[in-house]
Amino acid sequence: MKRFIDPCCEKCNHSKETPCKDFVECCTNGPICHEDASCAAKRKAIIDRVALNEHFVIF
Amino acid sequence: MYEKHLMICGATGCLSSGSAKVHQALVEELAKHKLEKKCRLVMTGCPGFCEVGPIIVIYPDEVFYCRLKPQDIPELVEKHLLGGEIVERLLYKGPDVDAPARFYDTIPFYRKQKFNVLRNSGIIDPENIDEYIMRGGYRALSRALKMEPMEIIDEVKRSGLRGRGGAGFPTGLKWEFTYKAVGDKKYVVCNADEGDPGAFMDRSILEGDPHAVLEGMLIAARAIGSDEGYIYCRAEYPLAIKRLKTAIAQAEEYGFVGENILGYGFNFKFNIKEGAGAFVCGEETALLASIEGKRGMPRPRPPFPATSGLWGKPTVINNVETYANIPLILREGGLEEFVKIGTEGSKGTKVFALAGKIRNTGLCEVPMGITLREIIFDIGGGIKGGREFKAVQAGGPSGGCIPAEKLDLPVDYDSLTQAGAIMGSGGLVVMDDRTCMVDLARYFLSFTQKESCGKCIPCREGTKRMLEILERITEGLGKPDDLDRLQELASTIKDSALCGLGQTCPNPVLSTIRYFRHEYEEHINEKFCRSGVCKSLFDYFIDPELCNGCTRCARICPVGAISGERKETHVIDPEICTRCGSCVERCRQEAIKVTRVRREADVNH
Amino acid sequence: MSTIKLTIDGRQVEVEPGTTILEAARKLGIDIPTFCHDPELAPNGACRICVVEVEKARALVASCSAPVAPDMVVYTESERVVQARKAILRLILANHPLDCITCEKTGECKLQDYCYRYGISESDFEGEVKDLPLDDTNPFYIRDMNKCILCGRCVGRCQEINGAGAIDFINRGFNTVVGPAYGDPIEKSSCVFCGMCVDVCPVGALVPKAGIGKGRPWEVKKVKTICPYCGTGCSLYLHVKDGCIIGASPDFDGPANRGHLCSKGRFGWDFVHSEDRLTKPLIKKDGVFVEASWDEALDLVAEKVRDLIKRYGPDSLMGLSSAKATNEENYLFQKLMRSLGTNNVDHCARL
Amino acid sequence: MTNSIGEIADAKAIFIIGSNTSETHPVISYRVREAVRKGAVLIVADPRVTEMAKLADYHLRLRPGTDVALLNGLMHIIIAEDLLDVDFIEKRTEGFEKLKEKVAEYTPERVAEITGVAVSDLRAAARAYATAENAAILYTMGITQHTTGTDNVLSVANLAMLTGNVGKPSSGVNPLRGQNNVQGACDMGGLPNVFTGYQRVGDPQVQEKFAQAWGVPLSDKPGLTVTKAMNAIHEGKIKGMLIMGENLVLSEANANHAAEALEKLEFLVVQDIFMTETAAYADVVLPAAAYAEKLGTYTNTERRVQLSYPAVPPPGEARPDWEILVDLANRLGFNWSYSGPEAIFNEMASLTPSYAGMSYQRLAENRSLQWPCPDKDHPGTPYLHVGKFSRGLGQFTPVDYKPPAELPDEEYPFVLSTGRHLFHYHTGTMTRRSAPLEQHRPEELVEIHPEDAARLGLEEGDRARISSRRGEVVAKVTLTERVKPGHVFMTFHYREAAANLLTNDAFCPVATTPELKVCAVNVEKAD
Repeated sequence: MKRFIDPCCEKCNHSKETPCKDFVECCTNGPICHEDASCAAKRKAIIDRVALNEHFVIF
Repeated sequence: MYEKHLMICGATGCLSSGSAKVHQALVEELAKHKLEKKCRLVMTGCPGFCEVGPIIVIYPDEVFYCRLKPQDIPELVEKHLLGGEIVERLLYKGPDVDAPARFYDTIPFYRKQKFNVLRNSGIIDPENIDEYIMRGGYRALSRALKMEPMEIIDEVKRSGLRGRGGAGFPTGLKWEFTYKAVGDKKYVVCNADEGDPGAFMDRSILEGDPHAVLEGMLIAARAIGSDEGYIYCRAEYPLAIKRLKTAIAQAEEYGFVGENILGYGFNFKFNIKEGAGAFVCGEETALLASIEGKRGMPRPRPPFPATSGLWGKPTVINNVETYANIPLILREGGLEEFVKIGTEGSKGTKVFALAGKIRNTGLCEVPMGITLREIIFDIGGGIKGGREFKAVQAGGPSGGCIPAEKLDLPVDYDSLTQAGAIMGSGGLVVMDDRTCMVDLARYFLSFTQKESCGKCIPCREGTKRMLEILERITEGLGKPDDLDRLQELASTIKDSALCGLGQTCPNPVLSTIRYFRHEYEEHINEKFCRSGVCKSLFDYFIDPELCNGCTRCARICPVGAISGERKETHVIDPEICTRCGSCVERCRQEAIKVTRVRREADVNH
Repeated sequence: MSTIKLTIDGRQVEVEPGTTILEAARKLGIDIPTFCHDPELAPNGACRICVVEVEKARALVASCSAPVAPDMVVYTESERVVQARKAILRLILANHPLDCITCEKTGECKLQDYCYRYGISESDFEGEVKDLPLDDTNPFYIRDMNKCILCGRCVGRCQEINGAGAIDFINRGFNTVVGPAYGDPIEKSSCVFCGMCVDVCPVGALVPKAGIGKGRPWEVKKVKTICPYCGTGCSLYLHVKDGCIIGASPDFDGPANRGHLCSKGRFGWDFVHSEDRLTKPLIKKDGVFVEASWDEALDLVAEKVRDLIKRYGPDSLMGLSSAKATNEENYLFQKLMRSLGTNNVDHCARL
Repeated sequence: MTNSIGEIADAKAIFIIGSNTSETHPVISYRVREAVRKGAVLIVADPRVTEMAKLADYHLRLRPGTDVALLNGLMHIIIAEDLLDVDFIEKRTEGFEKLKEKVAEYTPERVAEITGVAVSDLRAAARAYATAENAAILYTMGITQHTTGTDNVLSVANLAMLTGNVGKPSSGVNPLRGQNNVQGACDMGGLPNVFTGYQRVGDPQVQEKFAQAWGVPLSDKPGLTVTKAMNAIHEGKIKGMLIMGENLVLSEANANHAAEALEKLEFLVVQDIFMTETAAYADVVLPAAAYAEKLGTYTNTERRVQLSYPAVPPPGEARPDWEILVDLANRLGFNWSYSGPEAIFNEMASLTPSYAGMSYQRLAENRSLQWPCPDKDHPGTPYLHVGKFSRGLGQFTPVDYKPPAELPDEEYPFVLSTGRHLFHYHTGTMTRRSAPLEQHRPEELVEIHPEDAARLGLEEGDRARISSRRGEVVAKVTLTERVKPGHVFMTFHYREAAANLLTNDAFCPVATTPELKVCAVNVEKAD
């Protein structure tokens, strides 16, 4: 299925076959498994875009 | 990126008031104006305010449009989406607001509510797991996966969470028993067999936020060491079942369900069992029997499911709302938040379904400890047609009615029980002065009698005899000792019936006798039903003082029992009148009153 | 595991963990009434007549299913208990035919016994009473569901012990009945007529056809016999009145069968009184049998046997012993053959 | 039975082979269900889909008469997968190596070929049986009524010993005996080669003991079995016959052959309660008392001796068989005097070690006793072979698969198996005179597969002519998938359609049990 949080880079290998313990955390505050400014930025961009107000999340 | 987000309620309530058509109209209208790219249309779960459905909330503006019809859509799109101005006439209006209200903070219905369990209903797309995650979903699970079973159970215990299905047994304790029970296999079962008439909180949660329930069950499974679960959902909830299936599929896709969940070596598998809608299957042992493919019949406890449940294995069984609370408690800092809400003995919130003679029918979630008055008058907007509040039936057929003088009763497990009702699954049926309490008791008893599994004698035979007595009373054939009979039977059933449903089914009778004894006595001794419900126990007559001879009543009367010239007082012939009550509804003067049946004796002298 | 001490009606008793209150009470010789309790089945808790009062318990407790707990204090005949039992009996009676005068069960009917014990002579509830058709379509027993109190023992025996699963509870509420699916007659169901349901029915709802009108329980002598059919060795009682067998019932302490039977043992005893029974010795004269005295017959046999031995030796004789006769008879038979000087003795062990 | 009926309920695995338990031993089938309810694995080997087969976890639907192959196959897998009880084999048995060699030839593939049972089922069943903590084998005539009957039984014993399932509760090798006192009749020496309690004819001490006790000289030459006797009559070696309550005309294989034999006899005496098909051939018929009319003991399939009391008096001049025998014996010049059954029992017990500790008083007090019960204080023996076998070490006996004596061909294309159904018993002398049973099942219903029926133009309830090389009968058919195509099943309850007119009297060389479970027949629509 289409997934909202796409792997930020090839370092991310979460899948149901190879699950990542931090997957949920990563969705909202990712990336967790590695330090990478651009990945973090990518994530932040999405979060900012979707978290519009406390009632509401946008996709 | 979208500019506007139209969240249209796609829950059963609004669908029945036509939200599907509205949705269709929107789709077409958006297409017409090439707005598909700009505006996102989502069918959400229930925002609760069914009374005024169909409902659309437009974000980010947070405007709440209600009572929509397809023909309103062009204007809505024209003005709001293109013109950027709010369509006043489609906003919420009512006696409880002076100006048209925009949203939660301004609509009284929402003001005193506290959204825990319904936090996502109407706000996210229940068929999109990402939206759940972005609202904090599955954080509790990934936290719980790092904890020891007993740590999880401890937090649930400390939260003070009690079962939302009826009896209010402490959930943490239940889990602990199951965790400590020995068994090569253990099950987690969700009771989604919502059977009380008028109750639909579980349906709304499943339709609006299915992942919350899944997450709750997963955490329970982790806590007790189970690898398989069943959701027993009544087949009458097709949408809920569809959304559950979607949710499970998506959760599997994300690795929240299945083998080696999130890499913690924890496996869990969901099964959905569709119930045939027998009321008794809401009783846990009957529900388990039904899952096992046997006839849904309760069995004696002990052994409790915690030690010997599904196929004799230790089993945790909670209802939908209970599980939906779990993620809130287990997420980071959730416990502290949770215990702030509610009373000493009843923590957290409770979802209620408002039904009956109340203005704002629908779903509301309130903090435990709030008074009935607040729920009925502030949230519920008081009684329809400004009539007089008489009583509220809490807890469905197992519950009891609570009269006006107890309106300031705080809503929590213990106070309700003391008042002769129960929290139950959260049905609140409000009654006004036109409700006959004897007839109400008769109604609930005919329900429990019909739905009795027929296994134990007190319930099968006892409710039948109670029902027969009540029927006699409402037909004017009551006898002086009937009340004692009813109370004796009731106490026998309470004391000796096999299952919880049986033991509680006399409650409606007992509570109505307790608070409205005079009405029973009036029925029995004076053969009079002042509420104008029991047809052979009253006459209608037209108050000359009030009648303005508008002839509306005469014209609506199906049997021509009403005579009278224009602008002159009208008269009802009780011999012809069938007490259908259509004239009462029709009369603008409220001139048509209920009176005692005039007997030969009265006529003679 | 250590034993559990509790108090029942003021008397101390010590029992194994997991014992039910009912069992503990019986250990003290206290008789708690039961309709649905069946030691062979999982507790069913349907009839509620066995409720007792347990200190600190909210409601009354069904003693047949409730396990004992340490220091439990139980009252089996407290006013509250008796009141509940009376109410339950009145409720049953309100929906049960009072034709005890002609009912086959009279005398061994638990409903009668308990109504007598608690002084319930009639029900004071008026209202609807079951009116269901009699099912007597099969040759073995009659089902009168108007008398059924839905204790469920028949259902348990049929499903759990026999496995035929011919009957279950159907419908709901007041209309609940026990029967085959779709309300078929039992003859059309998967019933194999083992009669175990009949043997545990506490009232007159299930009655064997054979004995109807033939005698009252107290007129009947029950004689223990061993079933004459297969090799299981089921112990069962034949019911005898005036030198005539009018019924059978299982021996619930039968070492081999624990009170279980099958259709043959339970219903197949009437051949004993068949008109075909041989009642006089018969000697074949020119191809036809003619009645003879025992002396004639046995002398003839003895003479023929001696003659054959004289002419052809003892091994010209063959003896067929019987897998139906008693040990004593089989012993004598081979003793006789061998005493005559031959080991030619056998029986149909291979068939 | 090596073990007791009650123990079956606690078995962890149960292997039923050649037993339609729920119809021929219903009460024992209740114990099987109880065990299954408690979680036991049930394996059923039967060509037909019996009720037990439906209940089974694994139904091994083998071709009739291929039991040895099946059992060898199971043992092959157990040895190959090292699931055997080495300790038991070393300490308690001998001849394992030979067995191992033999069963090595029976690879699952080959066995599947012979029996028609899928390899996967063979493996699953073997594992289930071998890995169970205690596993019981139940069998009846389904394996004994073959020309290879003894081989079948030996194989069953091999299987049990291989997995150490002997000499402990809820295990063992358990033949379910078919008649209420067939065990007793054997125990009492109603066999040509043994006295009571299986004391061998020809053993000097035994001969001496009985001669002494009975005060008569005794032959030390083993006698003839029924099956052999029938031939002996035809050969003119047997001239006279005494029959006590047996109906061999209907029960013997190839009944015509048996009937002719009786014709040939110079003198035939029959003691019975009815004028049976056999009694009709007699010169003298003596009216006997039925079970409900006499005092005595019966020994059931689990070696349990129980007292049975007289409920009603015998009709007319009918007398209990023991009285008749005593009377006859005295007329033959022996002076027997017994005060009653109890006196007879005491004499028997005094001569029979396995019954020595029993008396009417004890039987009444204990309700029953299971032999061996060697002395007055012995509680009886619920299960045998604890610690050692009667012969010392348990003997593994390798056996080879041999096909049945008569197989289907052009002329007789069907395999016929005979047996019982639930509502009648044996030759029906009793049950067919029981009103309810007869009313419920008044006639034979030959089981035939719908496909075969369709080919032959037979519909439910049609009358068919079943014929074999030995005879023919006409009976109604019932169309059912209980039997496989090519297989038909009949009971031998109905004299008007006597299955034994068809069956083959070829018999097992050792036990001389006739092959009632396999013979070739033809089926055609009648009239």
